[in-house]
Amino acid sequence: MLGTGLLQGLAVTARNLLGSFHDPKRFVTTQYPEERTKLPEAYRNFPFLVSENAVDPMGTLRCVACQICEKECPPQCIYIEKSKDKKADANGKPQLYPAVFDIDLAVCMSCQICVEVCPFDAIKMDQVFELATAERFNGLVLNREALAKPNSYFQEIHPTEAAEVDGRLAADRKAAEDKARAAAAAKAAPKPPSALPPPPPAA
Amino acid sequence: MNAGPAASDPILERLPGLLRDWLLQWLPEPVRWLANSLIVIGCILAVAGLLFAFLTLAERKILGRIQNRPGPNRTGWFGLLQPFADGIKMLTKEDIVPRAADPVLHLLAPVALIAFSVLTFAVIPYGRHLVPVELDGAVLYFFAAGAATELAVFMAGWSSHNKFALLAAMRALAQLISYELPLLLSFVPVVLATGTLSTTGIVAAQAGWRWHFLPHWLVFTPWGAAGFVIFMVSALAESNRSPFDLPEAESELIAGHLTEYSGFKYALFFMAEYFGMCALSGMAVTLFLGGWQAPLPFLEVIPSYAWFAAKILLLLLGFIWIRATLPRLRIDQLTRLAWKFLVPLALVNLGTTAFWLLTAPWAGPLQVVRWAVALALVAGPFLALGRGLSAGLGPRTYRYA
Amino acid sequence: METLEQIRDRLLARFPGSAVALIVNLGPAAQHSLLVDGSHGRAVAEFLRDDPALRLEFCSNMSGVDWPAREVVETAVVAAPDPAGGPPRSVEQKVKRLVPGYLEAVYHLFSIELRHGPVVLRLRTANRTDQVTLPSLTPVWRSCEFQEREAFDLFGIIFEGHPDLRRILMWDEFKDHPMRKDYVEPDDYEWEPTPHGDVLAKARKHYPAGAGAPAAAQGEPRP
Amino acid sequence: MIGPDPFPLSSPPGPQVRPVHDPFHGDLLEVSMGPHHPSTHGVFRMMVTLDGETVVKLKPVFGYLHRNHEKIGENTSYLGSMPYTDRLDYLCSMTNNWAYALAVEKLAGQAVPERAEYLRVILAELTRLLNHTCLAGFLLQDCGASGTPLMYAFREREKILDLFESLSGSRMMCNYQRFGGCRVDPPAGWLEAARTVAGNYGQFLDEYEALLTGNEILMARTQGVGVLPGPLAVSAGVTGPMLRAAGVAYDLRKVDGYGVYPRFEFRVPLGAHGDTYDRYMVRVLEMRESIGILRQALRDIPGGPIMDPKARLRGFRAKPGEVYSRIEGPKGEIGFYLISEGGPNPYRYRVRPPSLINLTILEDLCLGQSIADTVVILGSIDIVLGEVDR
Repeated sequence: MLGTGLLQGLAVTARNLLGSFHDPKRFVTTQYPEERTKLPEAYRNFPFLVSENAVDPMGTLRCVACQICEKECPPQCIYIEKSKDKKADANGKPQLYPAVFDIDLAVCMSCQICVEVCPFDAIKMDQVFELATAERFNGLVLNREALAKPNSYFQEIHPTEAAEVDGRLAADRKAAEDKARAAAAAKAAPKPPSALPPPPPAA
Repeated sequence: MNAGPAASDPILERLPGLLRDWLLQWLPEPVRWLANSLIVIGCILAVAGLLFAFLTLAERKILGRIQNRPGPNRTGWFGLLQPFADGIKMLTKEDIVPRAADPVLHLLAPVALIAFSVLTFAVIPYGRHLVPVELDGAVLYFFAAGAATELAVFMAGWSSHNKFALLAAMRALAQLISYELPLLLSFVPVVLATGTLSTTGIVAAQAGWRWHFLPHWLVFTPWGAAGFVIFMVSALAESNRSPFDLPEAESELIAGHLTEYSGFKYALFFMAEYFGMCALSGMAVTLFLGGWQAPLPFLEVIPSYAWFAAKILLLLLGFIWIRATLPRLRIDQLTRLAWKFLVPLALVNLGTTAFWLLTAPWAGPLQVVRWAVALALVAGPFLALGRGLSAGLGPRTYRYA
Repeated sequence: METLEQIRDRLLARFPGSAVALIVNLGPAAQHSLLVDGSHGRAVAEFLRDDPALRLEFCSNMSGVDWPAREVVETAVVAAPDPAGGPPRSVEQKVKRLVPGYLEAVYHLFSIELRHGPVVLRLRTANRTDQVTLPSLTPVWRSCEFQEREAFDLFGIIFEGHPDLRRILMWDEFKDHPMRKDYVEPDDYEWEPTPHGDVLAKARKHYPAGAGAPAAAQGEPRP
Repeated sequence: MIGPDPFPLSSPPGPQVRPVHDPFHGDLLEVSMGPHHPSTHGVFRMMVTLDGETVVKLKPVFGYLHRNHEKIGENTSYLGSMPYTDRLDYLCSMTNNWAYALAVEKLAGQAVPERAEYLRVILAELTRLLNHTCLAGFLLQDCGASGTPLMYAFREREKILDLFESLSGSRMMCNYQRFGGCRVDPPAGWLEAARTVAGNYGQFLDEYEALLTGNEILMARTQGVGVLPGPLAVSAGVTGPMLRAAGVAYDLRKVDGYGVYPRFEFRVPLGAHGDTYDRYMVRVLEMRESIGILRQALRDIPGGPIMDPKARLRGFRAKPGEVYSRIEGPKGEIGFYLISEGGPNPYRYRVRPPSLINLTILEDLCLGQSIADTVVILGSIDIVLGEVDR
């Protein structure tokens, strides 16, 4: 029992003891409620429904109640009831909307598969993690109103992802408008002789 | 009572004595002695209690800092109220006494443990004239009181009528007894050298400085250093501290002999452990580090009890530092270390001291020979026994496929 | 490593009485397997382990598989008599055949010494109800001890010769075998009503609407 | 009187087993360590029969965390099972994901782009660092060092978990691999951060070895304790660092050469005595090798897509057939045995759990050792109950 190994160990702990006073690398605790660590942008917790603007969240929900996420969700924590009537969505096409959209936060494991499989980018992952509530159902089963958050909030928490999604949606919208305008132009100009090729669609 | 402080001592040195005299002046002569004892007892309990409280906090803060975290800092400013919070928690916790337990013995065990460990504070010289009890056989009294704590540990194990507590109490007893021997053997050389068993005598023998900077503390002699190391290792084991904290941290089996204790009795056990640690550190300072002697002549201005406090806090810091670093020894390794390593070394140390004292009158160059032989007598058995103990253990080299 | 066919032929030569068949794996992974009859299971296993050319001394994985009885539609070529007395014409007919169910133990064997890949060994029980015993290969490869206990626990395959055959994951008083395809989960577990799905439907059975459904008080779980 | 033996011995009991009640030597003591025990790494229980201090019989009992992961796998789509694989060995979610993704890719014959292969190797080696650091911390915690090595280990682990969080969104439940590649491209600066973490991980290891490897008490507590002979390890299907500590050179990264591992040169450390100290040291040396692999992989990672364009996410159906694929996880060989009947759900979904199979020899290692050693031996086997119980 020659003790040299023990002394080496004591030297390491001594260095850490002294280091913790001046070397930030050796003093890693952040006092949580007062100081908060900066969450990385990709951080995900529970999903939320994206609405186009904050003014009328229920009116401009992107979700069209196609129930793909309900089927694909591994723990089956999403519950959707389609609406009977239809309303115009951002592209103006009449679409269904979810009359009821529940997510049971106690069952959801925030695996973001619903975000991956949603073809309409209607559901995205949130970054809120202080969700302690007293009741099991009123607090943890979030309904449509509690889930909906505006697109501006989405751009704030996931900037790069939001930019990419908005770019894609804008492109789709432009393509839809061009097609609609081309269809309208083609419908409006069938009378002139067909020899003349239809005028090119407006830029 | 001890001799009054000399008039020439600086004012701070005489302060405690003056305070006491001022307090006692109104009382008639026969009652004065009783009041004096009560004051001394009150001071000891107050200082020991506060030291225990802030020692637990210091332990958690230093342990935290070593582990790169702040330690308790939520209660009060920098966590200073934490010990009082723990105290209140311990007081308010329900005190469960198992039905099968022997109630009287169950209650008496922590009380006995506290009593014996506080007894040991009576003979430690805290300052130049601050010795609670001036005894000729002070060191003997100290270790006799210290050894009685083993009875209390077994009382705790036996009275809780729990098979595992009894088993763990016997293991704790084995550890305490097997480390009693090196503890006692390591202070015999000090008595040999100073020729007295009284603590004030030992501290007085360590006064003065050689060549104006090296104090006459016994730790600066080869046999003194070896004795000090053996004393500290045994003190670690006696107070169930880190590498030897087998009994109460017996996480492998059950929570040791403290299984059936809760609430304030459980806190008493920990208070007793910290008292034991402080008492043993105090005795180590007295025996080897020159008690309340100042390390350098011009530092005499700082009062003696401050020096004693500084040294004892340094040793307690060492206890905490070791607790933060070293893993635990198994029960058989622990007892083998005591019997096969510390006891033989302590016996050899006796021989070295005898050689050291006999060759004291050697002059000039012979002193170098004297030092060399003494060092050889200390290092030789250490290496031989050390190699024997750790036979087959050692760092290894690894091949790669 | 020699091909599976060569291994099969050597096995047949070595154990004349045994029935060793080659099961073709249709998937791209192409890990074909050897089906061995129960009675010769242990002898074949020891041979595979000790044969100097194979040295399969590492049984990496042992899995139980449940194959319930199922209907297989086969197109059988049947000679249909020609009504005009001509030569009989062969006509495909869809024949529904009921394949009897069985429990299967699949062993994936590797060789550490010779570094060669999985030899898949399959043992099948006679049926899924009473004859569900298979020879335990724990004496051959110690690694099958816990995995065979798991197959016994979750599938109900009884391995004779296993040193310590007890349930490993479920509690000892548990009756059924949960991994079987026809396992019906017990109804009595304290249900946690997610807002929808079969859990709720099952709960509806227990707590007819309005008759003191426990969760009905708070958030009304929708039908 | 202790009733009939509820736990018959699987292997012949140690030499000094004697009748339970012996007037001269006293009774055998039946102790149940767990499931709520400070040093059993989760809900794991050991029924230990003690003759005084030495262990005479030891029966592991588990199943407390059993949620029938394989039945869930058969009732969920291929993609739906991916987040559940994070919960298998919850310390190493990235390697679990990779093992499952590799199995499904072999089942369906799916190709994986270069960049995704490199990313997978980087994440697997980061997971190996993370897991071995945790093990060293837990092992020392079992030996009694009051939390200091564990805190240093967790301080380093946090750096790797931050990398995982900024990449996949969650620290431990990453759900990052898909069939045919990875889910999302590393954000800007992530590869740079990974290089710095891998770069100064070596200093942490030096400090850690200074604290522990030469420590005489640790050597006394672990050398010669729980010796696992090579042939028993092979026969008992022990894999991973435990097998290599017993001296058997079998590392799937070299043997199977899956992913792009053949492009990196690294060495496989081997133990000589097969005891607890060797298991600890082999893992520390493996961490140093992983740092080497990380440096090479982070240097040569190419650009390009991280997901094979033909890969299907939702209605993924594998052609009928079966596959058993395995990778070298930090705890050993983690394998997936999938049988597909062509449907959206696998017909049979079987996980080969290295922790469970490494536990087969727990009793052999602990017979004859003292009770304090069983805790250290269990610590060196490195089990995670999520994977043992599934």
